[in-house]
Amino acid sequence: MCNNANPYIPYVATIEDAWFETVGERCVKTFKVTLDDPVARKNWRHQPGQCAMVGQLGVGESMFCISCSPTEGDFLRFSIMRAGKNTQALHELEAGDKLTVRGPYGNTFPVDEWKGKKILTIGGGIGQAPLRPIVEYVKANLDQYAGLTMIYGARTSGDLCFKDEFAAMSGRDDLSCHLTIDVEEEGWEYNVGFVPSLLMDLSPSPENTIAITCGPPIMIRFVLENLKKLNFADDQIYTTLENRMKCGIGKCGRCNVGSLYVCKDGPVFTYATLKDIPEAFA
Amino acid sequence: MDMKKVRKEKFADFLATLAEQKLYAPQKVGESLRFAPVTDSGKVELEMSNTTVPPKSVFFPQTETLYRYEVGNTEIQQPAMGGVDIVLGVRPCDARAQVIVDSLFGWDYNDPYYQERRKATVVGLACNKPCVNCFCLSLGGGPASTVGLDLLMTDLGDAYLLQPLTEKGEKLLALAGETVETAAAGDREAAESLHGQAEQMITRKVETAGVAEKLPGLWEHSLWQETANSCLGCGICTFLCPTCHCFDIQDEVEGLEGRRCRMWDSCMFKEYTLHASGHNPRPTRRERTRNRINHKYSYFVQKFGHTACVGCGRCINYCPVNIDLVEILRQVKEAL
Amino acid sequence: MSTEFEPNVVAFLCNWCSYAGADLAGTSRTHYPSNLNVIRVMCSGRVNPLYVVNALQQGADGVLVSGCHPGDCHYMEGNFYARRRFTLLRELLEYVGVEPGRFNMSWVSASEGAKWKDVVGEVTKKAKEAGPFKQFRRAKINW
Amino acid sequence: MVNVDKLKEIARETISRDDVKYLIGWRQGTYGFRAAPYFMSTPEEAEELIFSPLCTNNLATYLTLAEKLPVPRGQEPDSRKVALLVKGCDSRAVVQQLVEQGISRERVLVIGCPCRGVIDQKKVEAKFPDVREAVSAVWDGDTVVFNLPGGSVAVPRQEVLAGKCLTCRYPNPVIADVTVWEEVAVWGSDDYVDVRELEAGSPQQRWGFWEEKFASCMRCYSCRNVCPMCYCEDCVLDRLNPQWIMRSVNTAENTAFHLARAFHLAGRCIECGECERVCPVDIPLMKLNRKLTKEVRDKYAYEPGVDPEAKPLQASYRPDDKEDFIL
Amino acid sequence: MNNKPKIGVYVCHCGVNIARTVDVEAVREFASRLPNVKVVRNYAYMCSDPGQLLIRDDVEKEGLNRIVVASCSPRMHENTFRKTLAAAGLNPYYLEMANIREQCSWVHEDREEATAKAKKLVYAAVAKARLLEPLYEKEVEVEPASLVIGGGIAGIQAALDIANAGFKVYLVEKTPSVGGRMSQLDKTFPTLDCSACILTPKMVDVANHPNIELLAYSQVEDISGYVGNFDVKVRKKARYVDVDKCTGCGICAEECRLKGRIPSEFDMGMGKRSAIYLPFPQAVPAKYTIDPERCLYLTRGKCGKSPKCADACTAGAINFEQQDEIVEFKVGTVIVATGFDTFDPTRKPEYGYADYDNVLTGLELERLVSASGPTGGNIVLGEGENAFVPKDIAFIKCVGSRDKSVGNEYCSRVCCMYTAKLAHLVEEKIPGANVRIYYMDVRAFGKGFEEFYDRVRREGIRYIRGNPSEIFKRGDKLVIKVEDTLAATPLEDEVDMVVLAVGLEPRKDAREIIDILRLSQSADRFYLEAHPKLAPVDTATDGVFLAGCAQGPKDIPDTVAQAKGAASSALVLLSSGKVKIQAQISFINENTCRGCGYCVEICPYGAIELVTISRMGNPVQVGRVNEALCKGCGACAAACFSGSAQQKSFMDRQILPQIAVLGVMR
Ligand SMILES: Cc1cc2nc3c(=O)[nH]c(=O)nc-3n(C[C@H](O)[C@H](O)[C@H](O)COP(=O)(O)OP(=O)(O)OC[C@H]3O[C@@H](n4cnc5c(N)ncnc54)[C@H](O)[C@@H]3O)c2cc1C
Ligand SMILES: Cc1cc2nc3c(=O)[nH]c(=O)nc-3n(C[C@H](O)[C@H](O)[C@H](O)COP(=O)(O)OP(=O)(O)OC[C@H]3O[C@@H](n4cnc5c(N)ncnc54)[C@H](O)[C@@H]3O)c2cc1C
Ligand code: SF4
Ligand code: SF4
Ligand code: SF4
Ligand code: SF4
Ligand code: SF4
Ligand code: SF4
Repeated sequence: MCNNANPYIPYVATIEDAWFETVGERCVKTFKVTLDDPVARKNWRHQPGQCAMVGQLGVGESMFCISCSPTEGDFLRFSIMRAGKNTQALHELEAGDKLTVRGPYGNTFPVDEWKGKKILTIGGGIGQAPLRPIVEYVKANLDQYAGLTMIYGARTSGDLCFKDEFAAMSGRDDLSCHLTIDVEEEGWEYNVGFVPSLLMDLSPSPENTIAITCGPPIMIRFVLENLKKLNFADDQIYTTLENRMKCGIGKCGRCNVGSLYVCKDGPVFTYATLKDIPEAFA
Repeated sequence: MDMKKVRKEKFADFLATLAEQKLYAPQKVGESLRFAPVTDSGKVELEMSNTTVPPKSVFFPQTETLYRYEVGNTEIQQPAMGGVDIVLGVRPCDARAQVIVDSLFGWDYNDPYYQERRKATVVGLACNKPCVNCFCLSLGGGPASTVGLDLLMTDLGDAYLLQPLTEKGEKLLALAGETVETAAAGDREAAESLHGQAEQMITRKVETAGVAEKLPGLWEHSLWQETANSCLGCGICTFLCPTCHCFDIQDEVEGLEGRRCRMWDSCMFKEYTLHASGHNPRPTRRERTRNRINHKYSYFVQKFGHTACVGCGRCINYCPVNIDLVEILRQVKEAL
Repeated sequence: MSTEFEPNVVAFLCNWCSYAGADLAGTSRTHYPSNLNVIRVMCSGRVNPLYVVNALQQGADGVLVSGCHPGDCHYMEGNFYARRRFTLLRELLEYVGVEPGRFNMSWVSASEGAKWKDVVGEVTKKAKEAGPFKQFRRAKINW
Repeated sequence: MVNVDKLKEIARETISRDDVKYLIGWRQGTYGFRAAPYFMSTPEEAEELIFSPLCTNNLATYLTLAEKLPVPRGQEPDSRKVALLVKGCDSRAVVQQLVEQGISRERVLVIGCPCRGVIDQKKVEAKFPDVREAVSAVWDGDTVVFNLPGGSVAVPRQEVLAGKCLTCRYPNPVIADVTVWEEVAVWGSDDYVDVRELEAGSPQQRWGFWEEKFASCMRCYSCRNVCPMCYCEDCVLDRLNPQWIMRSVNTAENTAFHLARAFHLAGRCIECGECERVCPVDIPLMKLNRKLTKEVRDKYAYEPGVDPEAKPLQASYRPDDKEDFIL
Repeated sequence: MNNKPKIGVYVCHCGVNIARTVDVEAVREFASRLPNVKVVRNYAYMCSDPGQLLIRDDVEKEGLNRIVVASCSPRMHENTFRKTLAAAGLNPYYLEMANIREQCSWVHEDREEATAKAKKLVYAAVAKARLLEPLYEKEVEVEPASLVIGGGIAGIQAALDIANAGFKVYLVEKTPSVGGRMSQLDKTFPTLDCSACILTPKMVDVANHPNIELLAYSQVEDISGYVGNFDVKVRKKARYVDVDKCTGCGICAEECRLKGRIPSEFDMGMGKRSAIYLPFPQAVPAKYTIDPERCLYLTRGKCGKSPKCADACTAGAINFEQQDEIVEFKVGTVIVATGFDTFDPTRKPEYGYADYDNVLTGLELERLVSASGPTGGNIVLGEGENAFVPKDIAFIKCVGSRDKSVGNEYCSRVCCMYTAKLAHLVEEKIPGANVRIYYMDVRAFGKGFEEFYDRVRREGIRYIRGNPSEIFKRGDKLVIKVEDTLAATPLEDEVDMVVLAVGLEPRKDAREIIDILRLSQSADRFYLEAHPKLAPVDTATDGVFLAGCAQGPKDIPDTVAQAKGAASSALVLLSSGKVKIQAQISFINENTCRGCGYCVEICPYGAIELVTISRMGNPVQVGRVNEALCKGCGACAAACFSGSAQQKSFMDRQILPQIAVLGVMR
């Protein structure tokens, strides 16, 4: 919750570290930032799933999900794909540069409610950004969950974010990580094929499981179909929506799906909520 | 509360006393009527059916600075907020509309810019002659509705009857001092009769009950395509609507001085929902038209409990291609 | 320091004739007022008319577009198109109330260093006469 | 003489054709003196078709305004023709769209309606301020007859015609696959008196005229959207990168918006008057457009929208084009 | 991936050239505060080796990725510094220059003013530099073959030169034989050597050269592509004679029912030919052709009982079924050598060319004096009983040249000399002939020309200065009405024959090639060279060259010289095998293009075409730039309303910040 009396005024933050996750036209760069104001830093509370408006004075601001879990420390992480004016300008920033941040916004993944359950994340491309905090949160509190399975795919190995972290994850039995890319590549030792079909290959049981999916609209559509085939109940399935938004605080109007504002009532939704909103998967 | 009146010959003086504070009233700007700060009371125009641009432009200006900064620096300066004390000449429908918009700017996060301006005293002007497309009656309003007003004026011909409705309204009358006088015995009746006559004049009517419930079922109805066929996708119906409140936020830089500001946006523009990926959840005017009506008559109802339309008729009056909300509502009612 | 108004002129010069002409003026050490600043483009045909509107908006008091003489365009016809566009733009600007001296166009060849000096003088003089441009200067209106 | 029955007949035939997607015409509006654009795809719908002095809208804009949904893989895009009713002025828009390749000739079927002038709604409303119901109108000689609730009233054409019609030189369609009835005699001529009047003033006076007008613009983009020539996929007037014109609404940005819009239409505007008609705040856009049409005519003897084979004005030149102002 | 722009700004003193007037230290200090500027240095001579080294070092040590050099004009040193960047491992197009010498220190005196302006210019350069994008100069392979259009002496010479250098040449000639106008000439000025004697061997060489593919009686239909890679489509017109079988014996022509009935083009209509013909005896290839417009069988479907030619041909070469054939091939370069037409004197009716048989053109006289001509080289006018040998002969010069009234302001350059030549030949062939020449000027500018003119005058040929106003008939004689402007006396000169020294004009079918190759015309309507002085054989289209009279009137030596020039220009490309393509060219954003085609109309190089693409399944038309043809003028970018066409390094989004700086900064 933004503590400012004026919710439009952002905090100033400093980039501690920044690195490219992927390469190419729509590459992703991750920023690790800390708020400059120590009080604000202390008061900042966010939960997995929440977002923040990140921008630069003189350029503009855009909504991004906070791609780290509060368990990781006193900083924020954003993984930003180059898409247009703001993101292009953000990509030019490096450690030491300043940003503006306002947030955290939106609802959260109910990670506490999920305790005792198996967690299954299914991500594609930059869609792993909102899932990463869940992964990190669950990892940090692994004893309270019944396990973590992660499915993550991208077009090519170059389009996979957070590669180094996955390396660290393999070789543990309480959590499993399945990576896939669309087409065969030299030196690639994991799966090849689309995420929805990998899901079917793995056929996780819906029993005491929460499935969270995030990625390009077309992937989500098929993942949902397949989860239904695997008998997941509607309220066992979560996803996030990323409609265009400007204010982040339920005023500017554009992010609605039906009567819900993605910025306030979302971005986290259960399939049970979304399935009756015809616009949700438009 | 005591009713007063101001004679027309004293009206200019009345305005002048009010204008010592920041007073907004309908005036001609370019070729159209809208609310503007009063510098010359002679320019105030109350012989109108309604202003082209609703008074939302006072509470929620079309372009508004959120804050300023110097490029390369991180210091943020808030602009002075408020700057509006009295808004005079507001039609009852527009006043009701503002109350509707209040729920949006007040839910959860408070919008300080808006709220600061909303502190102004709102002086209404009852409609003696509603326009062709007024259908406020169908939405629970009326030519003399007092919702959202601090004071209601009624044009009695040679004078305006001033009916205070709130404390703010009373204060204003106190401020007006000598320029107003106590209303005569028959004035109230005269006004009420005018209000009644005005109500009679409103011929456009449509049953709005049940629309909210019915709309979700009409998601794929051909009516949206048929309506959208001729729609231009312009900003008229939304910019001029007193309840439409969508905005965009942009940074603007001049040399090293910059500001982040917001400006009206419209759900009828295709860029409005366009995603960075090129994907657009509302790709054509069909979806956008459907959203506009649904937003007003269904989503807003679900979220805030009332329709986001007051029947002012502006969207009908000004739509260049005769897309007629009343007609759409009628079709919704008739649809199977 | 004189308090006299010094206009700010933005000029778009084609690489082959006018820019070269201006270079020649330089090599010949001709002296002219310093109010005019040049943006180099390859051809006068590259100058988007909206640049002129934009320059006025952003604080120019005068704008000049200069290219090769008709028939001399390095790309054969660029200046012919430019001529049409700017003839119309100029009419339009004047019509909405921009003073006639604000927007200028010239043909300066690579050998016309002396002419370049005259053009700069002329354009600066005109902009000075017209005074600071205010009409639709972006200057933080309502900021 | 206008024979609407014949028009309906043609419309029914046209709509029935397999290669026609829909027919765009006019029908009586929902109130007052309005006509509304009308998309017909079944022959029965033709019953509501009208052609009368109310039919001000230029329907040619819908040829380029049509938004295309993504075509699902494996499906073919709809390649049927769009049939369209045009008045004289509207037909020029079609021609200019052909010149600029905004449409292809095979995809349109133009039904020409020789026109005797359409009304300016505001002029009529000023004459009959209290009329609330939908009123139809017909031409009769040199008058327009309004079928008001209290009986018909004939008004001389001069008093109610739209500005564009008073100077109209092309009342007969310049392009048509079918022409519905006989051509009408040309009545107008254009000396650009309105433009000359303004030209006569000093720069200060001219800016004085425009400043308030531009300042009052809300940037609703209706003028652009309605224009049959404005059909860029991504218009520079509201593009964000690069941003030519700030989104904030004020005199400077609005003026730049209007200059850019007018300039982009130089040599292309066919003077259908729609931009001015739709403007909710009554900015006299035609005074701006017509300045350029006048210059284009005087300087380059060019008239857009009359010859489908013509080269676009701004994409052509003559070595001996006038250049009196060039230093 | 876009990294943070880290700009190095280098302010050059240029000795004292800049430093005297501009406070370079102040500029340095100012620049160091600009956004994204990481390093700023002053140096005495940036272009010197140590200066350049400074940049290279900083790039390496400071990680600079954009360079602004504030020094002299980019026209002077842009290339120098581009190379410096390249040497430093940066893309050379990450360079922006601020011209603070020619545009500042040299033209302003006041130090304060000049310094202020220099700051502004540097700021604008920095504003643009941060938005620069890397560009790459592409190379394309050159197809090792050349197309020569036109088989006159120009085309022949160019073809031979290229072929001799070892490259394939396609020589396309419209008529059945190569040779062009020169083959019609008798002797050539000023040396009077026999035209056929010097031309014929070359024609034969062309036919026999292993590297030359001669496509006579053919026409270029279409050329697409760009320098190094032109795709050519040629129509080989049907000759109705199988060239492989035809031995050139000529029996068919002897037998043709129309023998001697058809005016011969070669003999300017004065001689007659058959419907099946060889244009002239030395024609190459020596193959017969049936004139499809005249042949009875081809026009009426019937020629007596059976076509006589076919009956006569023992080789069985006649084939009425033959069809036009399209040949397609690829070449790297094109030479246009399509020659000229002579001026049609009927456009000057006062000279009576249409009315009187004994008014001739120079070219007709060439045929008359030629031993292979219709009269066997005897100058005889009239036919049969009326035949006579003219005694009084007048030449009129400048017919259709230097004449505004017919739209030809130019001098045809050969008429003075060929008139002298023909006058001399007449004098030689008709002893005692009385020859005078009406002239305005005599231009004997070439090598040996003045000497030749002198010689002719000494032979008793009279030069009378005057411009005849009218020619009419009086009895058997032609009367020339003229004023002798030197003597200032009006004359009525009675003669037997008038020879009009008609000028040279662009070919009537010149548009064909213009349309195919998008050539331009100069004011005289001949094909326009890229530069009148420095690139006289080049055209605006890379890889396309001009030779001979197609570019403008000239005599044979000049034609041959130019042909050799064109051939060598073509060879430069062919032998290097590669061409570099401009980097600062335009491109079109296909997502926003509206397909209006303005850019297509405007591009002077025909570099843009409209293509149909699919926008989410819907076919839409958009412009597309052919990178090899674009020369980077940017005209398309200014014309494009939707801002879809943009020129690299000069994009709107790079120029607008420059404008902003120059405008806002005071
Ligand atoms: C809740 C939420 C979470 C998001 N999380 C992430 C994330 O973790 N990482 C990430 O890389 N991206 C994320 N996005 C998307 C991100 O906001 C957009 O990519 C970004 O705003 C593009 O801005 P731009 O200025 O670069 O593009 P612009 O130059 O403004 O525009 C480029 C295109 O992007 C569209 N666009 C502009 N603003 C938005 C917007 N807010 N949302 C969607 N499209 C827009 C425009 O219509 C235009 O077509 C998220 C979006 C939302 C709503
Ligand atoms: C009367 C007269 C006398 C002259 N006497 C002399 C003289 O004595 N000495 C001298 O130096 N010069 C003389 N000249 C000039 C000389 O004729 C020219 O310089 C020379 O012929 C130019 O050669 P060319 O190859 O450029 O053109 P041309 O000889 O015209 O050859 C062009 C060839 O191209 C062919 N062609 C044209 N278009 C096409 C096409 N589209 N496709 C394929 N093929 C095509 C033509 O059929 C022709 O064969 C004389 C000229 C004239 C008119
Ligand atoms: S005003 Fe009319 S045309 Fe414009 S967007 Fe609204 S409905 Fe469409
Ligand atoms: S929707 Fe239309 S009628 Fe309703 S309030 Fe808005 S403008 Fe008025
Ligand atoms: S229609 Fe009128 S208000 Fe709307 S953008 Fe155009 S000029 Fe401005
Ligand atoms: S600018 Fe206006 S008058 Fe001209 S074509 Fe467009 S809509 Fe019609
Ligand atoms: S001018 Fe622009 S919009 Fe038109 S075809 Fe060319 S690139 Fe496309
Ligand atoms: S930059 Fe010039 S040469 Fe290149 S495509 Fe554009 S107009 Fe043609």
